[in-house]
Amino acid sequence: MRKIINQPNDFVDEMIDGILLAHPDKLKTPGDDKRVLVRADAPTGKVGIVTGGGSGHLPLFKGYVGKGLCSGVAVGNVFSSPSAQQCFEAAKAVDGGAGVLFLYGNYGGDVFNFDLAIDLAELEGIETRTALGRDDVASQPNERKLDRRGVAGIFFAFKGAGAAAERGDGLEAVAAVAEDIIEHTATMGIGLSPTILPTTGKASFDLPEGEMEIGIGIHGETGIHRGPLETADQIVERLMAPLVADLVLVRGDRIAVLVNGMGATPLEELYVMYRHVHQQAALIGVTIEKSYIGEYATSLEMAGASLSILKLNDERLELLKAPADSPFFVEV
Amino acid sequence: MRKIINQPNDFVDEMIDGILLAHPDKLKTPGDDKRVLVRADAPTGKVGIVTGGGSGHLPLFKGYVGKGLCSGVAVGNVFSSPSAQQCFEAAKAVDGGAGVLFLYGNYGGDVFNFDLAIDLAELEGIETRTALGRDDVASQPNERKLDRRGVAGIFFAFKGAGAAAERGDGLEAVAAVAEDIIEHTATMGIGLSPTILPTTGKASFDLPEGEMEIGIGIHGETGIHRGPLETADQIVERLMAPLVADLVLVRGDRIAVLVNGMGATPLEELYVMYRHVHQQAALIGVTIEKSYIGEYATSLEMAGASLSILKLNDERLELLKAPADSPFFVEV
Amino acid sequence: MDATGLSRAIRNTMVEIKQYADELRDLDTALGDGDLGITVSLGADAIVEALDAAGDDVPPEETIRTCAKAFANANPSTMAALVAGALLSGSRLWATSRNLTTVDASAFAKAAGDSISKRGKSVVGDKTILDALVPAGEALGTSSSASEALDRAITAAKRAIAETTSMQSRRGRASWLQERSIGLQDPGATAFLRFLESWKAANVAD
Amino acid sequence: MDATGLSRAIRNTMVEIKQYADELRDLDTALGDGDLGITVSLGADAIVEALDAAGDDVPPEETIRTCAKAFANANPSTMAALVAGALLSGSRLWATSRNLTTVDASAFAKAAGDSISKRGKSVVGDKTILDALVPAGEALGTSSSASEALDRAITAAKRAIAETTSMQSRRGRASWLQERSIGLQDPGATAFLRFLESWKAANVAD
Ligand SMILES: Nc1ncnc2c1ncn2[C@@H]1O[C@H](COP(=O)(O)OP(=O)(O)O)[C@@H](O)[C@H]1O
Ligand SMILES: Nc1ncnc2c1ncn2[C@@H]1O[C@H](COP(=O)(O)OP(=O)(O)O)[C@@H](O)[C@H]1O
Ligand SMILES: [Mg+2]
Ligand SMILES: [Mg+2]
Ligand SMILES: [Mg+2]
Ligand SMILES: [Mg+2]
Repeated sequence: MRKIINQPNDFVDEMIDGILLAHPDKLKTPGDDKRVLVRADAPTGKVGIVTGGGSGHLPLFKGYVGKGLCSGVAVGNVFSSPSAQQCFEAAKAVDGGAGVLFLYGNYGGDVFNFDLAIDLAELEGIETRTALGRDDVASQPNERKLDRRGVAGIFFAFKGAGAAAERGDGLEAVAAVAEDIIEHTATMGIGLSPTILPTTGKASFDLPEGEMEIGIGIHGETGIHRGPLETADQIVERLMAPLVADLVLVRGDRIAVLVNGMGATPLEELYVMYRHVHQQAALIGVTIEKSYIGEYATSLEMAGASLSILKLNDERLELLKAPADSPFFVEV
Repeated sequence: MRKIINQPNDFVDEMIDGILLAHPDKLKTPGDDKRVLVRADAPTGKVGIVTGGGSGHLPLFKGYVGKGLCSGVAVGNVFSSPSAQQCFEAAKAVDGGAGVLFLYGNYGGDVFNFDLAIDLAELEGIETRTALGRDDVASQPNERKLDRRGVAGIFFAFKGAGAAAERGDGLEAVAAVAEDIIEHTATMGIGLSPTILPTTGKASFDLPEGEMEIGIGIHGETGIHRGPLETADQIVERLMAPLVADLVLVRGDRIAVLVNGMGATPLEELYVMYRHVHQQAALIGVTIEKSYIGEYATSLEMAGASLSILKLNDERLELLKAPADSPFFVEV
Repeated sequence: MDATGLSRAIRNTMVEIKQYADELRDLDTALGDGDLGITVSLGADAIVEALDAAGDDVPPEETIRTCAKAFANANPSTMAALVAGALLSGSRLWATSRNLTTVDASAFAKAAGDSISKRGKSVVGDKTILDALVPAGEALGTSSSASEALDRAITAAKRAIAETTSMQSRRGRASWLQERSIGLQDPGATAFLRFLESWKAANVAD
Repeated sequence: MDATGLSRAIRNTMVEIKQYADELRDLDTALGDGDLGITVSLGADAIVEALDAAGDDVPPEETIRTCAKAFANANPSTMAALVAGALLSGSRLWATSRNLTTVDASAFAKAAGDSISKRGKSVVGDKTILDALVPAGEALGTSSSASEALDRAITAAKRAIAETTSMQSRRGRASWLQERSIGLQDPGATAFLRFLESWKAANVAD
């Protein structure tokens, strides 16, 4: 394994130690369990947003805890769910009486554990709502869109719901914003090299040079099929067409775009991709009002990229433009 | 090559197209040559700072053009210098009469081309100064420190000199700030996998699993020697000791730290490293006043990391804390 | 089997099952995210530790609850959550039992399967652990000899895995592979088979 | 050699030298950053294009300046900058020449070497292009037969490269490898040797 780590089993805890040591002004751990992180100023009295999921996706999920974003996070092992207790503790620490939105990706382990956390929260009188990121169009056809998995596009929901909470919206309204954004977000990705779990040391798949995995998730899963590696422009077209179809984008529509690197793919390549996204959008008469290009949801050292599109209206755009400030993501 | 690109020869220009399309509010190209980029609001009337060098290092160099940072950049091919003409054009576009500081890394090709640009600038009556990043302690012993190459640590000089220019310092003063920061910056890095030039398609070195290159540059060069891959803690100690010695850090000193990823190394691993940097600093009684962890100067898809330390005094710390805003780096 | 025997048998089984961690990792790598080997080996360690701490002669219901909690938290994941829920459901049936028969075991499996089905919104045929658990649980009740019942359960689980491998996964991470899941063996169902086999190997004298 | 012959000979040489791009890339990968192959092949193309555009019967001084500019901008780099400066220095000596001898060539090489030495703050023995250029330039002046002079220059460059390979690089990117540079062949010096060899191969009839 070409990794800079100590004992594989200590990887997650040592990473969290590093985060807490580096950003004590922005993040804190409310109890004894370092796997629960919240904003340093929690609870703020506003609606809390708790996310969570497996490790190995930085800046997802921990990186989106901050002003104008989420309020807390429950941290699992690499690609594994946090426990129900951890999800609950995060909720408890951020709740200032206005209730808590659980906002995370649609994965069995996470869903089962967050659902248990809802029961625990109820016992303590904490009101909760849940919104599930489920933006990966490759994972299920449109008819089964509620079963899709959540990938990088959840970033838009963090930004929008975070902004709604920050401006003082109530729990119902914040949850509705998250749902609305999720409903209008679609993502698809390709992989050029696998991921290696630190604890197992095994590559998640073998991919010969000159091939790519199409329709990958963010856990080193293979895609829905494999094909020859194409040019950047061909890849962009391949990723963009299903998103345009799924969101039913038509001339005159406005969108936000996220070109996300999976970990090992250089930022340069993401900009080469963005260039063609822009060209293709112009071609179909769709305006990009906001773009994010970089690493937003990774799979450790996987090479590849995903493209997410959020269909905008005035409300969504306004929320997206709101300032945000976490140790991993700043928007002014 | 596991790369998302079109024609290798178009790689740099298409990346720049992407950057210009994504950030028209922040960056512009002042003339016909897209390889010259400047702040959208240039010239500002303040001292201009022009950087430049080869491509393949994002966010270095283009990413550090913005408020509180550099004013312009001349962009070379991957790992190759920009031309003298491009360096000159960047200077001309950002000069508002207060003069221009050329601030870039100490590489032959860059030095020769920027030096020619000085002659061209003189002809147009533009006053210039030059400061060279030369922070890599592995590249030359302390006695020959003026011959060291520049790597990630130049980020500190961008931040400090950029802040000085922003607050209205004169050319001499801005150059002095850059020199002072460079003088007190030291970096060392390790590589876990090579780089592949898009135009040649060849890996920059072969490294068997379980080994690492120690003392690497940022162009896929091998290090000064090769050894077995160590644990994160051992690596941190190996990188940190020469920096502490070179900067003569003693109990009570204050430092800023940059843990930089070379491209493919996950952010998680950089935080595992930072954790031990913090522990080691505490051990020798040195206080970390400011830390930066992430990708600041990369070598395309190379895996590995570098550690930079800037020895602080009040002035350097104040400048480092000043706000900065580029499409690739925001500090509030 | 009495209360002390149950706790011992589980611990023996947990030691045994860890040898399959790499196999489960590899199956889950192909069809999921590769963490099932970790879930099973960390979970097995956690159960052994928890039961060691609990001591002998603990009522079966409590033993099972201890297992559920340990397994749920060792490496939280789909399997951890589903199995923990299933164990809790089953444990209720044993609230008054001190001496367990194959009929008790079969009833436990039925309750466990219902729990997984409910929580996972899944049914037999979705190509999950249920496909092995349900027929094996039924087989358990077809003989009063513990060892014969176990053999029949193992046979049933094996057959189910062989049959479902050619099917498309309809639940969990594997379902996202869609047609590509066809031909790949379900890791969760395999984990359950390995559990039965480990029980047999570790508790041969029973 | 007259002005038109010079321009043609250079173009022929540039077509020829591109075959060494991979070798130069590999040497520069080991001792530097691997871009020398690109510098030489893009530079060679740029020179051919520029000289084609300039047409025949251009004074030697101007031909060389055209080469310098084309090579400097094709892929700016250390080699590009040093060679361009060297060409400009040498070209001055030819301001009045229309018919070039081996003595002119030797004087050109001397001026070129001085330029590189000055700009690169380097001397013979630093294990750079200078180590091949300086002795080869001297050898050029030892025969009035162009082909014999060229052969002697090639021999001198080869010997210098063989001798310096075992030395430590003291300038440029290679110097940062410190002891590790020992045993590796200098790419810039090799590029100069390949230039001489390409000249010979491409202009055999001269
Ligand atoms: N909804 C479900 N219902 C029943 N079993 C399921 C369901 N989803 C997944 N499984 C089982 O869980 C196994 C994978 O477990 P695990 O690796 O823990 O999942 P994950 O890594 O997705 O959290 C699958 O092989 C399958 O047998
Ligand atoms: N200071 C110097 N003086 C003379 N020659 C030099 C100097 N620095 C480098 N060289 C020559 O340049 C060659 C490398 O050229 P090039 O690949 O263009 O460099 P870079 O990639 O560092 O810009 C070296 O092999 C050496 O011969
Ligand atoms: Mg990366
Ligand atoms: Mg170079
Ligand atoms: Mg799994
Ligand atoms: Mg080179």
